[in-house]
Amino acid sequence: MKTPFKLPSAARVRRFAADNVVVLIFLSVTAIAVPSSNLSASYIIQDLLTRYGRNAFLVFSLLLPIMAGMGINFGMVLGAMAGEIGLIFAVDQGIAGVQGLLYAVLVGAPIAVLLGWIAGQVLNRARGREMVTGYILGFFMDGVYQFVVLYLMGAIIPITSKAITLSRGYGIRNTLGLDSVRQSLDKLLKLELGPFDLPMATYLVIALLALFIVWFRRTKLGQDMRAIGQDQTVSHSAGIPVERTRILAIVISTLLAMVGQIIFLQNMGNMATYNAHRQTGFFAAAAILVGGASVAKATIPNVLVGVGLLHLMYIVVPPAGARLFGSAQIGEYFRDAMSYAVIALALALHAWRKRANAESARAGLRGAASGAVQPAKTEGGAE
Amino acid sequence: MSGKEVAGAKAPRRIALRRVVALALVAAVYLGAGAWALISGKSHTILVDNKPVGGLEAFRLLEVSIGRQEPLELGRGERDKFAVQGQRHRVKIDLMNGTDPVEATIALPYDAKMVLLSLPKLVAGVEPAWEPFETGQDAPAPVADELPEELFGAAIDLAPPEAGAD
Amino acid sequence: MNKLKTAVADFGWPRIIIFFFVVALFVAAPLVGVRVDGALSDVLSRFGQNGILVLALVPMVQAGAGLNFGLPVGIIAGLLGGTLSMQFGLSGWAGFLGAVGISLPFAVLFGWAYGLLLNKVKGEEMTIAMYVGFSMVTFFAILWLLLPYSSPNMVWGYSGTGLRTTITLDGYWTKILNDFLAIRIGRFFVFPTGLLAFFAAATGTMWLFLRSKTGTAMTAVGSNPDFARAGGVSSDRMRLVSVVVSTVFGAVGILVYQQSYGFIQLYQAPLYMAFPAVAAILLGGASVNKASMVNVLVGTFLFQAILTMTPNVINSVLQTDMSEVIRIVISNGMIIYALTRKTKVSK
Amino acid sequence: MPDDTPLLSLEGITKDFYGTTVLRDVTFALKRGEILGLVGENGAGKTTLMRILFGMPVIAETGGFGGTVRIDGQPVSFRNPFDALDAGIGMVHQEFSLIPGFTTTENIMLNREPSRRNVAVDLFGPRMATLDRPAMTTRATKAIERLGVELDPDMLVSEMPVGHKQFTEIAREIDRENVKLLVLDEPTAVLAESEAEILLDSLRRLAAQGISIIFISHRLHEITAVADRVVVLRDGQLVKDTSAKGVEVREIAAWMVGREVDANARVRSDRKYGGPALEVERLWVDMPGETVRDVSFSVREGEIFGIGGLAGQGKLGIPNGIMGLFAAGGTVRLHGKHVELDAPRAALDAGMAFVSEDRRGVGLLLDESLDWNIAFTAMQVKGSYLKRWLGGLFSLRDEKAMRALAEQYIEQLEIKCTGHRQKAKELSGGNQQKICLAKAFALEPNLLFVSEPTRGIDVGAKKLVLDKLRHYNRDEGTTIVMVSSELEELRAICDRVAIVDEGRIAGILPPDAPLADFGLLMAGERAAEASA
Repeated sequence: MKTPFKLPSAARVRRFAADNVVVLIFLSVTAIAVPSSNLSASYIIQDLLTRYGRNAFLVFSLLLPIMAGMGINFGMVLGAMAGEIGLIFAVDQGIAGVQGLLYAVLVGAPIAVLLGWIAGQVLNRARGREMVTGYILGFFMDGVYQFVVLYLMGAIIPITSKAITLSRGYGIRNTLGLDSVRQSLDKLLKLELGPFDLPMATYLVIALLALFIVWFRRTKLGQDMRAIGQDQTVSHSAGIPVERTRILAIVISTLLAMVGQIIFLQNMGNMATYNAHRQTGFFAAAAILVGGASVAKATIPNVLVGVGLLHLMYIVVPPAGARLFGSAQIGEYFRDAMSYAVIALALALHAWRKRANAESARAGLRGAASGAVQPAKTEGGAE
Repeated sequence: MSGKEVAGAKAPRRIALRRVVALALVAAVYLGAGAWALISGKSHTILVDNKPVGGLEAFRLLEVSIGRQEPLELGRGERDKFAVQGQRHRVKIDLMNGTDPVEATIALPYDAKMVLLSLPKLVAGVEPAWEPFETGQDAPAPVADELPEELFGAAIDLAPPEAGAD
Repeated sequence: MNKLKTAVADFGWPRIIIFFFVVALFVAAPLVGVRVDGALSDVLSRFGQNGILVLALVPMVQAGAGLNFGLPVGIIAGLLGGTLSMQFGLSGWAGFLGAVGISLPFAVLFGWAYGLLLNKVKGEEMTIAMYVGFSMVTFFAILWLLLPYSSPNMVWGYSGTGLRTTITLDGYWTKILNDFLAIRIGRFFVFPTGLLAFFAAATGTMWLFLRSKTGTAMTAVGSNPDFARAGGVSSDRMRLVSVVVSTVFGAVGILVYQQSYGFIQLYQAPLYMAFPAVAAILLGGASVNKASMVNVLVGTFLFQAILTMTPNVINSVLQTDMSEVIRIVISNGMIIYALTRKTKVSK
Repeated sequence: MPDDTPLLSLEGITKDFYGTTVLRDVTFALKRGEILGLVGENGAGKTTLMRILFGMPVIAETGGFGGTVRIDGQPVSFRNPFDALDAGIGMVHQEFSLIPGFTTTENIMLNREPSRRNVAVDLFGPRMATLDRPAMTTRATKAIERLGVELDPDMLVSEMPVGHKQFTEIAREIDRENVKLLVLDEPTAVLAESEAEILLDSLRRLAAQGISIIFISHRLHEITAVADRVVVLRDGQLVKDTSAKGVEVREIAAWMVGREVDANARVRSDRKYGGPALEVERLWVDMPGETVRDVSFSVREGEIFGIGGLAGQGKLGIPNGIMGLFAAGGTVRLHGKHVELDAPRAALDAGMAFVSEDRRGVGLLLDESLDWNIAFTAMQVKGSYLKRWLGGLFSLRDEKAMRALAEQYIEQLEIKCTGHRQKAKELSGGNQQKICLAKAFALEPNLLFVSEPTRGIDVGAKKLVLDKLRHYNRDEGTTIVMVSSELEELRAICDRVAIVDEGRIAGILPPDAPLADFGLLMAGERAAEASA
């Protein structure tokens, strides 16, 4: 794609800054916090490497719904829940290692497809406010999840292991130890590079996902999603099944979130049965927005940059807060506040920019333009 | 509409057949992977036991390993455990007395969570050398805070404090 | 018959089901040994306790700015008022009214800034409002630690700085409204006269405001912004006013809530406070762009009745505490229902 | 290939919407490679005819149509536009239906992308095929070449000049292998003259390749330049079907607007006007679909000034711009006083009122009661219908006064309703229009803009509304500027009629000027030619 308009360099810098203001704010905060945190470079890098493996997959699951014009899929927590149910079964059945993860994915997949389909249907009825609806849908399904896991499991859904069941005889305990699958993917192909441990198998899975996304964009379905993302009416009149395609985008996103949550939890090594998914959507959304994505456009580099930046901040801000204010708590509040504010800011900037663009697009129609209907360059172009 | 371009509409029956085959393949892979994960991922705990049993003497000192795991050293009357996945395992016992290590394969039933493997029996070739092991103890009772936190936290509940006293 | 059908469709099945659910709870209560009068007393005091927070949602809905998920912005202003009033050593009525008085300028200021932001982002207000609320709450969590509060009743005992997570209002203005002219009937039933009177006054104020010239213009903006514009009304200004009013009511609302609860809760506590309020007003029959005083009263009552009754009744029936699940499903289900309903913009 | 069967023939097409006949017995045929110029005023039935041809669902939903459509001699009935596309009929709309972030190629091939199958296709269906980008480019380039224009296949639509968008859209239609008939609805409306020329050339090329074309345009000189045959519709009937050879623009214009009876136009000798009430200079208005480019005129005190013209030419933009509802520029003076633009409140404060053409969108609060609708603007602008309390400290709606006002107008304008508490959305179109009038009258304006006052209302209400306007002008002396698509209506009550074309005033005529002159002005011919 080429840029037909050559902007003067000052304007270009300003435009770059305006497009990336979120990234720039985040960078500058982090840049201040890194030295004050007093953490060693190798500690930070190791922690970042681990967090990449843990989180990147989840963030990738946001790409397709953005492409399909549905904004940030806060409903991805539904996928996270499906992954957790898969893990509960893997632990209950005593399936360990990578096989345990595979088993969790296989169990989680049909659940994720079902939940994704439901979410897609709901979001299709809430056009124009998909994000807030997806968010509330996450809350709603949290209740359903709790009902299933806390009341049905062990009562109606057979659970064999007493170790994970509450003493009353049904319901899963608040904390689920994942010792049997703990970091089994990370350890599968561990590469020691100087002082750093690289979980190559996890990276490989993430790389495969990135390849999948690249490939997917080139498919007919991917093209249709891009089209719908830009103009639903035109796509519809061209015969693209709009609603179905939107549902598919959400189903795929939910599936990916399911796998992402399993990867996340195997790295953590234990699971807060009823809380693990509550912040998933928030972290993923913050990461992709910090990476410079908007609600309407997101790329693979956005994901990679965003995960790095967000987690860099999460690593360095609490110790920086402790050193500067004498309280690590302040740092923790600060990084949460930053992440919330970044989401609000990115959404607001996008809405604001959309309006500005719509106005500048009509600029040519304004003013008592003398002469023919269109600016002169039009005529040259057609010859 | 888009289907036509792809299928070329030349041989719809062959296409349909291909789809059926492909879907069957997916189903097979799904089930196969599930079965593989279930079987080969199933975890068992093998207690290796160096105690005298049924007239067989315990060994003074030995080194035992299962599969490719790090060997464990057991003195007389000692017991340790291996966590393994899958049902067939190669056990290698080095009696540390200059003789060649003893190797044997054991096959466990799928649903045996924990088995007690008697090493004297294994070396003596008594079949089966293992027996199921029941711990007898139940899961620890959950403490109060094992119930989930409330989603809206303080926001909703909170009956006026003294109302709860009624 | 047909009229009944459309009325039912207008009101929505979910609401009717929930309504009958509440009725069933009250009917079932005596059967399972729960005292109805005690329960009713609870419901009434929670009704007054939460009502103003629900009322705070009305102006923004009427002005077409959607459900105010950013209610925590107002709540923060209220918390500032409450804590400052305590810090100044005010107690009793002076303390409560002082808290209200101090919180108002903050509420106006915050609401104004928040409204300016919302005016820039027409269309996705609700998502943004939610995150503005979240970030406000967490930023203030930092300030609660850093601001130079010193009253020993409020700060952490061991360090002497930083506000506690929960501050008791005992000795300040605990239940000052609840107990004002409260009428006790029998052992279990208390009518919180002062609390309900205050709520009624707030509702009346809102009602009058909506009947003023500005309120009328605001309603028109929400009903049809183009009509309002053609009538010489600036929709941006009206939306701004609605956000400010909503924020002010949010600030007063949290103070009323706290005096009844007996504690000031800081830090993360206000994070999700908008959601039950939103669920309540929707339960009362409001939609994303239309809300009335009746919606507030009915909704708050029904919602609080569910919250009070389910733990007691359901626990007795099922021998297990499902109330948390029920309220998550009902409140969020109600919000989803409202968001996915074809907004009846008659055009 | 000598084939006498016409490609398309329409036989006795009749259509009515809820009892109003919009097409009556329309019959014509179109040969292969022929260009047919379809001409008619707004509401003449062009759009409905094309909807029938394309099997738009709205036709079936409103009771279908009478008559037969034949393609290649075979009767066809399309259930939806996709059937029509499959049968080889392409349509190029007035509004662009392009995806802005896609390239020329991607848009031309939209949803018809050539693709390569792969394993995923077998697993998850044809949409998993990958796009064959080189093939897409080749096919798009071929389609562009057939048009005989130069388009960059890799340029994004959002960065294209308007003309390129139009060509992209046409290229998309002719890319279909089986395309036989192309319908172009006002394709030149957004183009500069030089671009329009290129477009006409392209059409000739396509016709030479055997594609038949139905060309709809209000620019009559384009019709005479490119069409082989001209079909003129008026009031749902076919009034002329003739070879375009030797036909003059003036003739077509006369066919287009000519009515059998011409009784309505009246010459008024008893009219007295004061000085200039409204002076407009070099006004531009950015109203989507009704852009005003450069308009100057002046209205005299006590006059009824008409503004006419075809839809989309900008006549509606004039009142909307002056009243501040859309971004506008230029100079507007009311009684010599400058009126601020882009500020609805300033226009209202100056004493102007506006009855919008967008009754349901702008004119009414559909979900509110009639008294609200009528009193709202007066309340906001003049502070009437408010009751003051505590010495004016605050004021509340005076529901009693509002009710009295509503009841007064309900009676005066014969509004049929159950009472002042009824919701505006429950009224019929004619009664809604009366509410809008009442709202404007309640402001007691000294200048009233009325935009499309009779659109979509029944005959009885039409007459009442027009009479009320005339009486209001006569009794109150209020100057009225009336914008309407109905030429007859303008000629019936206005003192002067300006015709707007392409965002400019083409000319101002007395109401009793020959009809053909009005037609010529609408067709984009300059005033000089018209009055000749």
